[in-house]
Amino acid sequence: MLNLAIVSPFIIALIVPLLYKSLKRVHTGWFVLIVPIVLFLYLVQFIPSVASGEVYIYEVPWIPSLGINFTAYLDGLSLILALLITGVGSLVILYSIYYLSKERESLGHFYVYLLMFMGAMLGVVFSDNLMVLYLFWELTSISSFLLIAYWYHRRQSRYGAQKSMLITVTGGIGMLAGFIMLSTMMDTFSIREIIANVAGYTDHALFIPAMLLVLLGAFTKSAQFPFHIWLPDAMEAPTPVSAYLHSATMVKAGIYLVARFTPVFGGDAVWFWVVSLVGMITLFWGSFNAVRQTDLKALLAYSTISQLGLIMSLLGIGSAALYFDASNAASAMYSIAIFTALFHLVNHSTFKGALFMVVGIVDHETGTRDIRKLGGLMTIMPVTFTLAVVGSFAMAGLPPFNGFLSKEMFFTAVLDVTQLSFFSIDTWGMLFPIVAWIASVFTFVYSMILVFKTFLGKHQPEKLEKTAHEAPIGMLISPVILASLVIVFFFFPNLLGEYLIKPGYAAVMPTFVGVEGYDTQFNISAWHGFNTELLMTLGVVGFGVVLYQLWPKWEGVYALFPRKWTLDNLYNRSLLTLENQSTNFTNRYMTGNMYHYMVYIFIAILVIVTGVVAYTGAISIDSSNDAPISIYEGFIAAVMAVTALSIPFAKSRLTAILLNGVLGYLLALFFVFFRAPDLALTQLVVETVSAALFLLCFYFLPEWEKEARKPRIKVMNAIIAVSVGTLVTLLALSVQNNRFFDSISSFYENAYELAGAQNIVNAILGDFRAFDTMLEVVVLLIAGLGVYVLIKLKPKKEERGQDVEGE
Amino acid sequence: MFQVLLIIALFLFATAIGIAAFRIIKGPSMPDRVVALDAIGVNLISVAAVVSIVLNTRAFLEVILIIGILAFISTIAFSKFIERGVIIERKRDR
Amino acid sequence: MNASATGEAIGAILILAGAIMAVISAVGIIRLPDVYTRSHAGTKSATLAVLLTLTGTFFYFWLTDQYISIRLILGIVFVFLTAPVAGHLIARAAYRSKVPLTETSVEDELKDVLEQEDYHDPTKGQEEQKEEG
Amino acid sequence: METMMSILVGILVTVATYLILSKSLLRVILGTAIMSHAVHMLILVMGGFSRDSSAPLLGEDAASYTDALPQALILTAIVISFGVTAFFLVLAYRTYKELKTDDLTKLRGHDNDE
Amino acid sequence: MKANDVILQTVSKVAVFIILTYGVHLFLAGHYEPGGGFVGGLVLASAFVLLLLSFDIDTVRKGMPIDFKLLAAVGAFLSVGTGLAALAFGVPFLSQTEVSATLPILGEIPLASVVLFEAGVAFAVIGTVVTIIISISEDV
Amino acid sequence: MFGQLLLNILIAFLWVLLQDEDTFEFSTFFGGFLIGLGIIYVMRRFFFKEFYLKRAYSAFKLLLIFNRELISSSVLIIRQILSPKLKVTPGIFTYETKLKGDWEITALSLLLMLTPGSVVIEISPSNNVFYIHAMDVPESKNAVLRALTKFEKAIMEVTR
Amino acid sequence: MMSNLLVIPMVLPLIVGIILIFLRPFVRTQRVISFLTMVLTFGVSTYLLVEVQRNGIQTLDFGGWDAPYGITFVGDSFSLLLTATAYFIAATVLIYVFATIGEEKEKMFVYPLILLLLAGVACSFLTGDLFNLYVGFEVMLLASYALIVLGGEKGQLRESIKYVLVNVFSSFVFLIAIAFLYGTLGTLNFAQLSLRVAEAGQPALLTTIAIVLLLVFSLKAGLLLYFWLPGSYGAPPMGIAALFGALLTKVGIYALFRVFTLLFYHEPDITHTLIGIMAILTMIGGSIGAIAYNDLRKIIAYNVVIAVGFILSGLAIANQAAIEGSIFYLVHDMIVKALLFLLIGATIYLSNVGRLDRVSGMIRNYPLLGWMFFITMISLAGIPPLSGFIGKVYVAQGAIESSAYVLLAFTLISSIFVLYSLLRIFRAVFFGESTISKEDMLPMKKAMMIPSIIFVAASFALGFGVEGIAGVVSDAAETLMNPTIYIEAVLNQGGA
Ligand code: NA
Ligand code: NA
Repeated sequence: MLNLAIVSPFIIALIVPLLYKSLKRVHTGWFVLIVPIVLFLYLVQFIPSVASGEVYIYEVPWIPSLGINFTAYLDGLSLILALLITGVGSLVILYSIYYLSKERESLGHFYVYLLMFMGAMLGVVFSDNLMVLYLFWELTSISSFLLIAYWYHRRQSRYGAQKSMLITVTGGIGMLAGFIMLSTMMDTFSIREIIANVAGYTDHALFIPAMLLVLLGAFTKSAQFPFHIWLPDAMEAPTPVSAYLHSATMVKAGIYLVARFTPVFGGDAVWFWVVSLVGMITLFWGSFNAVRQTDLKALLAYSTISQLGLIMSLLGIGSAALYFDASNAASAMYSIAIFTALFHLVNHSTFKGALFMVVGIVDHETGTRDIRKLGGLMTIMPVTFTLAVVGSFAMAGLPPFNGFLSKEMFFTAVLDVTQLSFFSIDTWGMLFPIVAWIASVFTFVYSMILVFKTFLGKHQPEKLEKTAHEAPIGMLISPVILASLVIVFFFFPNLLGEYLIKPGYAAVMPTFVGVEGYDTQFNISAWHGFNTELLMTLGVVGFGVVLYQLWPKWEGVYALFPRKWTLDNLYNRSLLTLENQSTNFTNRYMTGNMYHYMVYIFIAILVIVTGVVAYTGAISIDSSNDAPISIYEGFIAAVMAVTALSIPFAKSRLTAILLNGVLGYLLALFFVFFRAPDLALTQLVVETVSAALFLLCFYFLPEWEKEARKPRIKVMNAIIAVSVGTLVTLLALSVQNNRFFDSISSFYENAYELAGAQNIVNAILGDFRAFDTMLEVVVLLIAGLGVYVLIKLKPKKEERGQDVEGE
Repeated sequence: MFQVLLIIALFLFATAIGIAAFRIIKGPSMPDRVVALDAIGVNLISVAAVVSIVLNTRAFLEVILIIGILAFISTIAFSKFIERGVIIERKRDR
Repeated sequence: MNASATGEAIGAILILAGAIMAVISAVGIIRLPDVYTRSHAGTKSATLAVLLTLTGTFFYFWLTDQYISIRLILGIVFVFLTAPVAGHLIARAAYRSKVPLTETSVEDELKDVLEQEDYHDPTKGQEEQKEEG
Repeated sequence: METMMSILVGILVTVATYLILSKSLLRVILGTAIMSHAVHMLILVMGGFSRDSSAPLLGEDAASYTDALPQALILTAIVISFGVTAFFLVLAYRTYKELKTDDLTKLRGHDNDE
Repeated sequence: MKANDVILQTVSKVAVFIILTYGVHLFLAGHYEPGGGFVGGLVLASAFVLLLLSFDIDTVRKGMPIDFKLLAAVGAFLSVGTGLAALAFGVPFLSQTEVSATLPILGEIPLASVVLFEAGVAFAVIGTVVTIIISISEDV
Repeated sequence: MFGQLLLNILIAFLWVLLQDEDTFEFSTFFGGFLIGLGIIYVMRRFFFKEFYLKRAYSAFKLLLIFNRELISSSVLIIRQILSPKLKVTPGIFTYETKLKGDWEITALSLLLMLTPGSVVIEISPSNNVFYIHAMDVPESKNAVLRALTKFEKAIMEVTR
Repeated sequence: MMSNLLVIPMVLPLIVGIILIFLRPFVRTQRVISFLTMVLTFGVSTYLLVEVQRNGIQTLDFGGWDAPYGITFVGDSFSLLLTATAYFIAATVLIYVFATIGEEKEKMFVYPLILLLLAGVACSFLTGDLFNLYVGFEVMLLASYALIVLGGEKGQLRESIKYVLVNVFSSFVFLIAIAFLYGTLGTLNFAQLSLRVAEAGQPALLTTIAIVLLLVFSLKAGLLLYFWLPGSYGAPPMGIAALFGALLTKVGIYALFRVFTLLFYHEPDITHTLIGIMAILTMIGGSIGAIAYNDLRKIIAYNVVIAVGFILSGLAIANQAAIEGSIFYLVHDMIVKALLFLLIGATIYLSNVGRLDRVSGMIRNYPLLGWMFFITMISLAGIPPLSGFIGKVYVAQGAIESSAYVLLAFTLISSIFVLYSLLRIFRAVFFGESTISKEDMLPMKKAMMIPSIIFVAASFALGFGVEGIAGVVSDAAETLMNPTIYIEAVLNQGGA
């Protein structure tokens, strides 16, 4: 079952640490290797049936009530990627067994991450449910993070890991938003259902935002410009990881996503332009930058970026076909780009995988990947050299390697574009072949650099950390297999096309399946006669050779791009600026000064409440129904006001306490006027006890000083204070004018019948609302305990032994 | 008539309280203030008694003794505060 | 004249007398020259005032409501008992915190006794006290 | 009467607010104490005022009683304020003994150390 | 010269009696008149405060070896406990009973659970107030 | 121990009075007695001296003497406060008493202080010297001393 | 349904807390009893929660006095879910406290105080009475005051002052609002308040009072007015801080949800818009703060702030999906914030340094700690299958349904800041060259790790097992969205 296939790497991952610890003598990789091989073989058996148009769906309920289920969906598209994941996975693990020393490396971790990644990647390509897809999507980012940071003691590893994580997870979150928009629009999380229902929603306001957000996810994952900057830094990972994640599989997840969503969004101008343009820019920018790299892995990283751009642009171009009515057979020809994209996806995985392994071998055997130190390895490492030639030439698009085929088809696709006359393509369409051609020239150049600067020229053993020699045979098996495939696919492309690519295409362009003659053009052949494509290739080679030869002359071009303004620098500086500015900003208002905090709080209250009052007109005052004020009430009120107002001007702390006490006593008097004897009693006692507490504590506090503050601040405080007071008064007056309902309290006048008490207040406290009273007791208890603890428990250094155990 | 007399009495007490409050504000010494506070407390007792009659309730008679108790305690507290700073000693040294 | 009217009359007279006393003692608090003399007015004249008022109230409730309020009696006793102590403590506190006597004071027999001995220093207290006693 | 009381509450709140905005912890605590007076008074005022009602004691056979519920609420609030004030005071006292200042601007902590 | 507190101490002893009696009265009267557990408790506490003021902590402790923290806890326990007792009778939490039992000699006394509840309040108040005051005073 | 019993009964009576009941109920008294018992139990260690009540008559006489002094000195004080031109000559003088024991000393001080115009500021640690502040020394010192001796004698009649 | 059982989540810790005061010298007994109490209370709360699913809202009129005259406890899915979560957290955190707090503090009533704190929290969740809510708050706050200064260190005192002052002040404002509401509506019972607000049509004055309440609870919840929070949460011992981080602001959040779904839902253009604006500003402030410092305690404190903004976004949106999302996220955040505090506590304890620039490579010394932190980070960033995910999805969905795109953007961006802020810690503290040599390594106390393991398991369980609580959450949200359900349950019981 497919779901189990997805989960199995995770399960094995759980026991890997145990295997690693218990069987120290065997390289853990051997156990791990079983997983992808078994999975690969399991998947291979689906090829015939999928090729005949079958799809497989397995559903395991996860959160059925929310419509989130673990639904595995196998069709032509997912099968291509799944085979890559398990196939390349097997080869990479085999390679890693020789690459990573079991003595020096913590293989337990390594293989856990790798298996986690493998499972996650399978999850991505098999998931039908958007949320589950997202789950696995982020898991790939996380495992990638861990693998990049595998040598976490290196600064650069940590840097690269964080960068990739930040960028891909951010993109992922954007994608999630897009997914949720889709699901909200169509009320389903199932991709199949979305594809089935999308027709009615293309005009929905959320359609384009959802599309762009999904693309954000895809572009970040697939290292498309300008998000590509993480990929070169991801090269800090061990080379098997680079070969696997950062060229063959993970970065293809974005490609997969775009392909998967082509039936949803394809046919829209925005999709066409964004996908194809971003792809073209990436294609160019990657190839252009790859040329100047001196680190072999960095060169490969930029090359990967460039190739991913190529595939992306193909997907964009192909999507234009969906603009046409599906029954229009002629339109199918434009969809060749989709076919090409999938074809190149596979091809790229083979030759780039091989190249990474080659670079890994060079690194492993010489101790460096710096082109400037390398050279003349051809004779020392003949097998590796051969592999490098195969991979590079395929990458450069030369026969007899598979890269040639897909590159030719790419040229066809870009040339076809120019014939379209919608989406304003007629105006800008010429850009496609031009950019494609220029990028191909650079691709040719860096491919040559890779081979010739490393293996030809002068050997400089003194610059190498190790004495170079050919890699052990085990390490060569995987690249040899991949290189063989590079050649096999050139000679038998239709084997691949028929059984894998075409079913994949059918999954991406389901509406074209069955349209008459749609598949005749998918017959891949190396020779089409002297057509434009071939001429372009010849031009590429010619110009490429010239540029390669003249490299020192035009190297200066790169200096035209100031270092300060590179995207990398932008990333670094914005993070740094973000952190610094955050610190500055936060420090500026989070002063730790209570006064400031209180000012913020008061101002927030004033602004918000006054704002709402002004907006709603809540204040309405009418004092005509007031009870008249008797003389003594007025007198006491006046005394109270004067007392209160004189407190801030009090000259000593004792005076202030006394005045506060007077205030409390006068309040008790008001309680008397308001017929609240219980309150009056309580207030009196509490006021006195509080005053006693004030005295007890104040003795130790410093003498009450005149507030030494700038007059400006004093005035501001006064303004705030008066405003707050006024606000309270106005609201209180409004409330008195707007008593919407009578109080429930007449009920309590039956206190005697109900609770056997004559004192209503006491009945409320002791019975009707006894719960409040009970908690109030608890409050007191806690206050008492708190005070006790506060006083008795002191920081240790002072050694006040006797105080700790009080009574 | 009786009510009027009571109101006058209340007014007189209030005046006394007001005067004492003046002494609290003016000082000059701390004991002066305490003396005045004590006087206020004692006058409040009278007020409570008279208010009980005015409002025709016994409810506030409870207040009388309370004020007496509190006035006494607070005066002691203030005095000790002024005299020794400490109002409750851990152990009196004598 | 019925009991109620009598109660009102007695009550009114006593209460008014108390009120007047209260004002007089308040005046004393203002007029008298130093804290010691003020404490005479504050604590004792005021005490007298409150005793009058409470007694008046007591009689009022007794004669008009036939209600003998023990609280009032207790209150009277309590005030009687504690007011002088309060006066004593305030005066002592004033003296010990060195609030000066008014200039018109004629004699001060306490000054020397207190000044001889450093009563602020608790460590010295013990011995010196024994010498004195 | 209600208007006067509301204004009085406003005055108390004003003074309390002003004190709470002080530097000295002493003043701040005193501010909270005054604020509690204001709030309790406000609850009372919100319960309404009537000269004809008597205290909520059923023994007194009155025609109507004042609203007892706000009184009960205030009682609870008074007790709680008392507990809180006591704790706050002791906290201030301990703080002063430990840190030798009651100036809130000097009690900033290490917010600015980076 | 050491201050001689003989007057204060002697009068306080008498005053404390009055206050204590009055405090108990206030606490019990709450059902019918102003008063109740909180005020009663505070007044009782003020009696202890008066003792502390007039004498000193050690003397008072010797005279009354009560751990006031625990007294507060006892109070809280009583208050919550009376609430919980209702559970045993299957009535809602904090249901107060109003049985007034007629006992020999004592006559009719209110056995209302409210009394117990209020006693809890009072104890808690006494315990808390005195704990606070003693704690601070001891910390010199 | 007799004093404690007396006090207990006193509290019980106080209790009865506080209850405001129309008739004297023994149950109430008993309740008060129990409460008193509780209070006294709590307070038991504060009983340093015993308490006598048999000299009620002497006490009554003391009360009369006191009242007379109270009124006369009150008049004196009021006259002084209200006199348009304030002319006071206060001062502190000493008085050595023959009384002994806390209760006697306290009683004397209370009586003296209740009479306006005189305040006991200090009592010597040896419990025998009073430092008295008088409102108007030239005029009232003698009156105060006279009152003192009267009180002293009357107290001794009660206590000894 | 009337059941005394409903008071147990509040009264059991209360009475046990009181009893433990008497058991002061017996530290072990205190530990066992307090732990068992938490577990038992968790059990009861969970049982009640199940009961609500079966028989509808549970109510209990204290003293047998019908609402609105007495005080009523109302257990609906929302309140009981939070109660159960709170006790789950408390029980687990207690294990950490046992291991770390030290006997000196154990004898200083730390367990009674924690139990009383929980009682206050439970009371705040369960009460159906506005004034009682205030009282419940105070119980909780006083306990927190006592706990925050436990130990009396200089820094603690300094921060406590601020914490206490802000809370004292906000309690006053709360009382003012209660007074106004009582003055206008004459009642304190939530259900009746709701009826009366609806009947009056929530006129301008009531909306204004609602805003005052909004500010009160915002102060408690740390919504916009969070200035007090970062310092305070850095002050107490870590176990206590974990409880604070997990519980205290959540009570304010709960109150906001209750008040603005049950009472004041008639003028969302004013109230809920304001909540939305405040939520956004909170997320901004929190996000900026979280990456501004190298002090670990501060970083996690600002993370608390971010979560507050996030959860309140759901309330601002106020549709079924958003409220469900907020509830999911609330439960998640309570658990994982506690976890985060515990892990940081262990980190600080083991490294003896509280700053990320002074220690590195700890994952080599303490792999379990490091990986649990990693998982916590993932969980807080809302990455599936951990617990934060589903809440995020639902809030986002709610935002989309209500076209609240600004909120959508900020909620999602804030989770990137969460991730980054914690990633900084992970990168700097756990990765990197190991600064602690094997010899100098402090041994890891097992009991320190157990609670974290439990929380990590809970985060997984909550993530994988969403289905298990989905019904409860949707019922909770439904009750919040339909005030009549609540009102009926409170006022119409007993066949009236
Ligand atoms: Na109460
Ligand atoms: Na929190």
